[in-house]
Amino acid sequence: MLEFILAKYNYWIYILIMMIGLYAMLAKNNLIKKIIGMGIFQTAIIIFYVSAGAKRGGTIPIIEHAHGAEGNAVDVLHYINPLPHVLMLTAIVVSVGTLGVALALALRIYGRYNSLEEDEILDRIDQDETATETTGALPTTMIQS
Amino acid sequence: MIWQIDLLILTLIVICGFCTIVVKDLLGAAVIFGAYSFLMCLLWTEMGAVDVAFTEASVGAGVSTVLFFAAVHRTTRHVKMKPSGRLMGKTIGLAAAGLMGCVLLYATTDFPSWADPNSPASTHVSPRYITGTIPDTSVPNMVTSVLADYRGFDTMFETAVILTAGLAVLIILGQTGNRSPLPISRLPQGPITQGYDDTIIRFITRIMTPFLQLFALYVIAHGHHSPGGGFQGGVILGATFILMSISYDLRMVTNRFNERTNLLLANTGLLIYSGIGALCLILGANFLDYSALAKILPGTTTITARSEAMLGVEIGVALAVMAIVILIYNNLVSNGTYENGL
Amino acid sequence: MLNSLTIVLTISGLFFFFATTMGILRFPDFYTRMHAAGKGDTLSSTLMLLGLAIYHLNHFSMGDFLASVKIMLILVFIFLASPTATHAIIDAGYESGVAPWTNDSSPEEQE
Amino acid sequence: MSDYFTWLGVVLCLLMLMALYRTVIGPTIIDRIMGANVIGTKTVVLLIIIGTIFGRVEMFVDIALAYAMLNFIVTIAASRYFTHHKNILQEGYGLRHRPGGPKD
Amino acid sequence: MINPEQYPILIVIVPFLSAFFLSITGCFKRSLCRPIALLALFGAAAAAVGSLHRVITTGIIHYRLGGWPPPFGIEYVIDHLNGLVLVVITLVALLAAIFSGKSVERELPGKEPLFYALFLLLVVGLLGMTITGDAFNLYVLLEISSLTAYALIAIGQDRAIHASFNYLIIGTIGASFYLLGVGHLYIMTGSLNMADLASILPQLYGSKAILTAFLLILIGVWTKMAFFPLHTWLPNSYTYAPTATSCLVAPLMTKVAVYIMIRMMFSVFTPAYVFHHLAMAPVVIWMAIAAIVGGSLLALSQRDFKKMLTYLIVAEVGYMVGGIWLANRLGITGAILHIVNDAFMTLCLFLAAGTIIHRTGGHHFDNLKGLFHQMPLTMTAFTIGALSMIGVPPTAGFFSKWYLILGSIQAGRYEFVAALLFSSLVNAVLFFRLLEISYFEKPPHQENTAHGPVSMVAEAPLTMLVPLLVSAITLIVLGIYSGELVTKIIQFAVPAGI
Amino acid sequence: MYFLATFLIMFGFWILLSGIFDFFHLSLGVLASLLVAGLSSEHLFRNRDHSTRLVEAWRFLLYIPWVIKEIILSTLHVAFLALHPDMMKKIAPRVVTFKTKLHGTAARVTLANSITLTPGTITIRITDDVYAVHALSDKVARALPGEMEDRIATIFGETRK
Amino acid sequence: MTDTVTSIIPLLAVLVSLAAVVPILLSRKRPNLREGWTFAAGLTKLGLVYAMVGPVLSGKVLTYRLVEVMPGISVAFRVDAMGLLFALVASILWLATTAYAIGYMRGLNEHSQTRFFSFFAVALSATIGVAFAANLFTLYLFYEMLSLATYPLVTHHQDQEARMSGRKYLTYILGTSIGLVLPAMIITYHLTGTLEFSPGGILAGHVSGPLLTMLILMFVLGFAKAAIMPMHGWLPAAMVAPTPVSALLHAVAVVKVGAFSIFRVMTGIFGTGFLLSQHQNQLIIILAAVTVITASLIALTQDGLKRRLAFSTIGQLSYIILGAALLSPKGMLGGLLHIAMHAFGKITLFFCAGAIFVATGKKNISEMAGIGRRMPITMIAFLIGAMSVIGLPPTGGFISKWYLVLGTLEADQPLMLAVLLGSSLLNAAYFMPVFYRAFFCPPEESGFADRFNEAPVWCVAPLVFSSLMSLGLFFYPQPFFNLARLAVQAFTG
Repeated sequence: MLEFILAKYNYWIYILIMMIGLYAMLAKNNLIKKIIGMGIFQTAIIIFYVSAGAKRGGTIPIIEHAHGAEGNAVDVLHYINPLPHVLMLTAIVVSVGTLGVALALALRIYGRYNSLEEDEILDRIDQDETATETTGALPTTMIQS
Repeated sequence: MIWQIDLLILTLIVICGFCTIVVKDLLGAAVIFGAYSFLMCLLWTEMGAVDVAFTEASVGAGVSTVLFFAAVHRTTRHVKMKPSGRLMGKTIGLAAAGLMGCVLLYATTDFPSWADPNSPASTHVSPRYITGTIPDTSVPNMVTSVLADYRGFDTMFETAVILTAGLAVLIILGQTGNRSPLPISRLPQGPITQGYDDTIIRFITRIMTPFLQLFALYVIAHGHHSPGGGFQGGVILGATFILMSISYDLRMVTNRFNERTNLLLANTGLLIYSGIGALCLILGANFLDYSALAKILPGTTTITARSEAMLGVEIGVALAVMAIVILIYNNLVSNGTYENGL
Repeated sequence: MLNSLTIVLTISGLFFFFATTMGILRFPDFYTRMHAAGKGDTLSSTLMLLGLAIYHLNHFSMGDFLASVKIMLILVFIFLASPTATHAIIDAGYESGVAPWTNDSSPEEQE
Repeated sequence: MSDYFTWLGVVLCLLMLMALYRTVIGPTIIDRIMGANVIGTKTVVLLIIIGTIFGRVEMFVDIALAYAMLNFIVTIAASRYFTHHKNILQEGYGLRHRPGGPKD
Repeated sequence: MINPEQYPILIVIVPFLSAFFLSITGCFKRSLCRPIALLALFGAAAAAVGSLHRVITTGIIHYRLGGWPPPFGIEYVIDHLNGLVLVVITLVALLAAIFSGKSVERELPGKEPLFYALFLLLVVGLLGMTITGDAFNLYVLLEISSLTAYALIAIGQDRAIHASFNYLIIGTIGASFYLLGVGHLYIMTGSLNMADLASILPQLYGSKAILTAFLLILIGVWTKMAFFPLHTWLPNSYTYAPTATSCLVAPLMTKVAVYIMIRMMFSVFTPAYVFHHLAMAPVVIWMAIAAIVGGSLLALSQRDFKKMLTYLIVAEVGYMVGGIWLANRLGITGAILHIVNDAFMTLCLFLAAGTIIHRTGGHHFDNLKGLFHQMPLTMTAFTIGALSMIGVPPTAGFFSKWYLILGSIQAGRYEFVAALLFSSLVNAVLFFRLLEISYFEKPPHQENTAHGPVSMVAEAPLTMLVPLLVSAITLIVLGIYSGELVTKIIQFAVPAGI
Repeated sequence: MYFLATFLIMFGFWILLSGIFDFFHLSLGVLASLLVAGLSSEHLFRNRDHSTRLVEAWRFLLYIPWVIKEIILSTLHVAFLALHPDMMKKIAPRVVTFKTKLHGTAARVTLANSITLTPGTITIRITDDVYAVHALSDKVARALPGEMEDRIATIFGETRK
Repeated sequence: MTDTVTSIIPLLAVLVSLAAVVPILLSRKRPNLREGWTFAAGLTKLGLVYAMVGPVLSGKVLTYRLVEVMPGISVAFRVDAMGLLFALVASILWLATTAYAIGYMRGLNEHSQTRFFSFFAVALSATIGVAFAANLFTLYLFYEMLSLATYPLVTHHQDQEARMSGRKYLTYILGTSIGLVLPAMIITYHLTGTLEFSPGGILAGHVSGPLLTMLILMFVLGFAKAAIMPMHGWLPAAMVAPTPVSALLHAVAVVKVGAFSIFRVMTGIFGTGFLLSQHQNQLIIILAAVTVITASLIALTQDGLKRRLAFSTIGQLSYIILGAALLSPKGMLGGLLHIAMHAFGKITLFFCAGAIFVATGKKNISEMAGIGRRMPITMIAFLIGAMSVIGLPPTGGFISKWYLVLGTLEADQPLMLAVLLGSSLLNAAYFMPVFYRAFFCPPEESGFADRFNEAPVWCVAPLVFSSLMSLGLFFYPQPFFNLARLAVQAFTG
């Protein structure tokens, strides 16, 4: 039983976290909450990858100076699979990049609509649009003079 | 692979994640999210992914959280209690999350068990990296060698992602209509004017900063031998400047790193990276095939040339990442005006 | 010998961690909780890190020695950072205008 | 000895769980920041412990150091928020639905 | 100095390096940015054409990055399919870049260096996604192109920021699904190289994890290509984006996503798995029908021509997805041909829309009034684009539709034929409504002078007009030479055994 | 001068951190130290009379054991309170303010952090020379600033004139 | 077998009017030069087409393959007798129409004349393209091109009415071509792998039963330009166009293209033998017959002269279809000849209607009392045209109708004979009131008929020319007759 739990526990948890993140991204009304959900969603994937790379009895993927340096054969079983780590470094960096852009967008949205709540923002957008429609004014900013 | 700790931390993470979503205060959510990321970092270390942990600690936990604070600082902490008309969204969210959960759960039945040394992931491609890192590149940290050499091309674009994010933030938050010869020179001049002066924090920061910076440089330089490297070092370096700007004033940093300097540094960083790659091209090898650099680097073999080129690459990465981290922070915290910060 | 020293140090560190955590949970407002958090954490991490640093001196080698030294560096850092952070947090609370809990008034009204 | 460290780590994790209570429940944002800070301190120690269990502690101290530093930065940043936004505790969750509201 | 062996990398590296160089130059002299961008794109286009030529003459090109052999390092593979797509991307980007000069000046003053840097990075992302032979590398480039697209869209007008935010959220979900799918592949096989994966996967066809991986990748890519129920982010993003952005993004993003789907289905999971092992083709085709019908109907309900075009993109995506899932040679040929055609069609229409917006200042139907008299060349190009969209020979759109219908008849999917014809008819209604307005209605922008009413709207500047006309002519040329295209290139791109 | 001092300190720190003593890494260390010295030397030392710097450092080292002792005591005290079942009765938190005699920033910060670390007191803020301190109980509140201030004054050569 | 000769002349014949668009556009500021270009193009085209008559009559087939757009499908031209017949009619009448258009447009001082002439030229190119198409794809290509090129002509006035009519026009034409012809074409390609017209048809042996019926219906109804009921609605609506356009639309280019296309498909795709063996022609015959009768009956009720002519056209077109559907040599011969004969007759009628409008501004028959005295030349030409359309000697219309009648007998369709004869009576019935009013009714306005007031000479000359042609073809039908006979020979082997 314990063995079964151990074998899959990481995967179950990553699914759980991912569900939390996905739910937040789709269902939350607040933009920052969505962004946080996005962060959670992405970390879930990282858990998945890193779990996939784990190796029982392996040590961290840095060759110990004791062997290897002198050209001895390196025991594959002794080291954890480094590839998922590399991939996840990329994923983390990507996620922080996305985060920065998302926050910048949230700031601009707040600056424009003075709210971070999706429903309020949509209301205001509707107001803006009906305002321009009723006055019948075309956006004149770009008309060549 | 310390399964006891693994189970506990994962549980903690789930609690944290759940609460982040539930908490009705954005600053609080950001704080919990910070704790969440710190726990993540712990999880990675526990699974032996030290480089990931390092990156998570610096990028995920450190910088992201600060960026959240900056954003909340510039917007509001308030979360509406009962938003209207979200039933649809909630249903979709629940349905999508539930469906995805089921599908993923279904997939797990076929997975090799956790940490199985005989899983395909551990036996197919990765052994080459483990056994090859020393003979191929003479770099003991195989994460670094995979990152900067075997899959160096990924990393180049990864750095480009960061730069892209920086440019994106700049173009999104930057003020339009500025007709000066630079998109940049909107740095407010004059003395530091921020009101509140916290002696303790300022003093401690002042003392610490040089050491932290040196530490960051150490991390960059020792990426071959221990966890760390360009990304982590770059972020920490950037974080020291963020620390300065938090404890003093935004201008403390912008005087040193104005937008233009940042852009120049970031782009130079990437040019270093891709330039090294292109140099290989010019020397007749494939792009990023560092072994070609042995021709021009004195005292190197094709193998050590790889190692040294990797260092060069890491420096480029660090430069770019540092500059962009500062850039993003500065823009977020001042809403693109550079007037005052957190 | 060194191992038992390690165990003593770490166990006592753990005790203080426990006490700290209890303090955090039990004290009435964040000013008082901060006392627990700020001091307890400093000391307990000091003890534990010290214990771990000592453990690494077991089989003395240059690398392990340097590792121990670096652990001590963390300690130094914590000594500098922890009170500062504590101060920062409590200052933030003070700044946001929350009055400290006192024995004189009824605890329900305060936070 | 490795087992000992493992259990040490487990106990630390449990203590973190308790600290997490503060972080999650609040009630004020300051409590959360404090809770996060406490978790951070424990994590530094835990990192070193994990390093010890792996037997490669020299690889972990750098992370721990970086971690401590970033934890510091995060805490400072969080608390600096209040130098700009005074008296906004009402916005927070914990105090919102309390009938009387806090006294200034 | 550089031998043809190195063309594959040049396609990506030239714009990549130029982006940074441009960004640095932009700090000192802003006016240099555009020439650099144009030069870079031209270089990339030349390299892409060179590569395609090499593929046609000597066969598939493999390029090892860093000199590492494939499953260990990253590999670039150019075959007939992506060689073609690369050429399309570079050419479209070049035209869009030439076009964008004036509108960037007007709409984004002071941000030119950033704009062009991001523009180039977006193109790099798209090119990289197309050219790479590594599943994870694709993810990174996907993110580059997405991030740049978010930014470039966000700087538009009105609700652009909000649209971009939505795009970001949904786009991130899509990309993450893709990444997760790749993760499932990785955990089951241990490899990331597409060719390597394809060689390992046959032993794992029965695996649930592989099925999940396929579904995840498919959903991820569908999100990116705005396949019908997942399209919600697209219309607003593309409508309110700045002209220069939408001219680049609208023709390329969805098409590259379709390409990725093809690549994943054929080069990683193999047709045998996708079509014979899974019985999901009917479902997908029905979804494609929903996309076509839904997109067309939603387009019909718009009063804003740019938004209308964006809904048409949704419908067109349905064409391509459906065509591929017809699982026969003709259908796939049609889908691939449609990638090329649709890229230029959309380019032509968006360039025309951009020109109109540039001159009249808006994208409501009312802005079109009387334009046939004021901007005859623009409207001619627009008409050609519209005809292509409707599927009138000899414009390009007819031919891909031809193959698609032929393919669906062969597959016995008459419902798909009906959807295609329905969409053509709706397109006809849509575009003739526009043309009618621009032909019949009196222009609103008139000023009465001594010499009678004088229109304020004139034909677009040359830098806008030339790319527009080139794209329109390309549509006809593509149509006429579609036979050549199919026999020389596309028929080799369809996997053998279909 | 400051530059050189910073450089030397930094290089020492590098050696502690690095643990690899081949020529390549040492030269990297030199470069890094130079860089940091260039970037931040003005942070580490700031316009103060530096003649007594070494002496101060030495006296500061001597001060540390005393502080640690205080910390242990204080932590025990807090732990006792935290675990005491009737804790609420035992504590009497309050904010006290006092004026310090110290002038230098370093001295003031040292005092503040020492206060924070020691029994039942946390420095809330320093405004000019007024310390606001939160104390857990009357006892510790009355003890302020007390012995500590004197000791710190000694360290930084600010003995009462 | 016939010799196949590769020749670029067909391509040139198609392109010449298309190429003329450029100089027309360039010389938009100088009307005389512009019209000069149009004439030059028209003459060149006629010359090119005429140059092919000789070789074709001698049994050659000229082909030109422009480009292969899809495997097995190319844009290709193939000049056989049937195509040449149509092309000859079209290019002769283009010249006439151009001349007429100059008079008409200038007479009414119309706007956007450059656009008018440009699209006119494009439409002619498309018509010739259809005539020379070597395969169904090329035919479709030019068919669509014609649809689009005539849209600006139909909606030339750019007012609300034009807009509605334009909409109707496109809905019918594009809707059917995309919705019916395109799938039918693709199904054909799917079944046979080719779209080349071949004398014996290509579908034989590939299809039967309901699918065949469906295909036939798709093609016949899909070529809505032939205006078989119920696809006729666009034609009366399109009457809002300026009269030269109506003339071109209703006599030559558009409607004939429809009928021609159906003819082509019946012979070149299905094959006469195959259709006969499958007994599938009855359906078309019935459709055509119903259209003939119904359209004539509706024409009786119309007051607008052009609308009456439009319904007349609908009926007459179905003669052609009927001829084709009879599948008997004489019937087909009659059908083909009717393409030419009706063209000359009907264009005369439209020219007259236009001339009346230019001269008097009247559009309705009820207003035309006494006009015969005011515009005798026009009205006499009208009489000749009407006779040709009714099928009375000594006009060309008689010949084609005669062969149609023979065809019904040959095909053993006595009912159709009745239809033809009945329809001729109806034709007479709706044309006669016009003369009666023109010549025998007193004018409503005093002094209306006193002046001799013909339309400008540019208007009158073409109508005189075309009416004379109608007459002349009765006496000298050889060029068309030979071509038609040759074509029928090709179909029937």
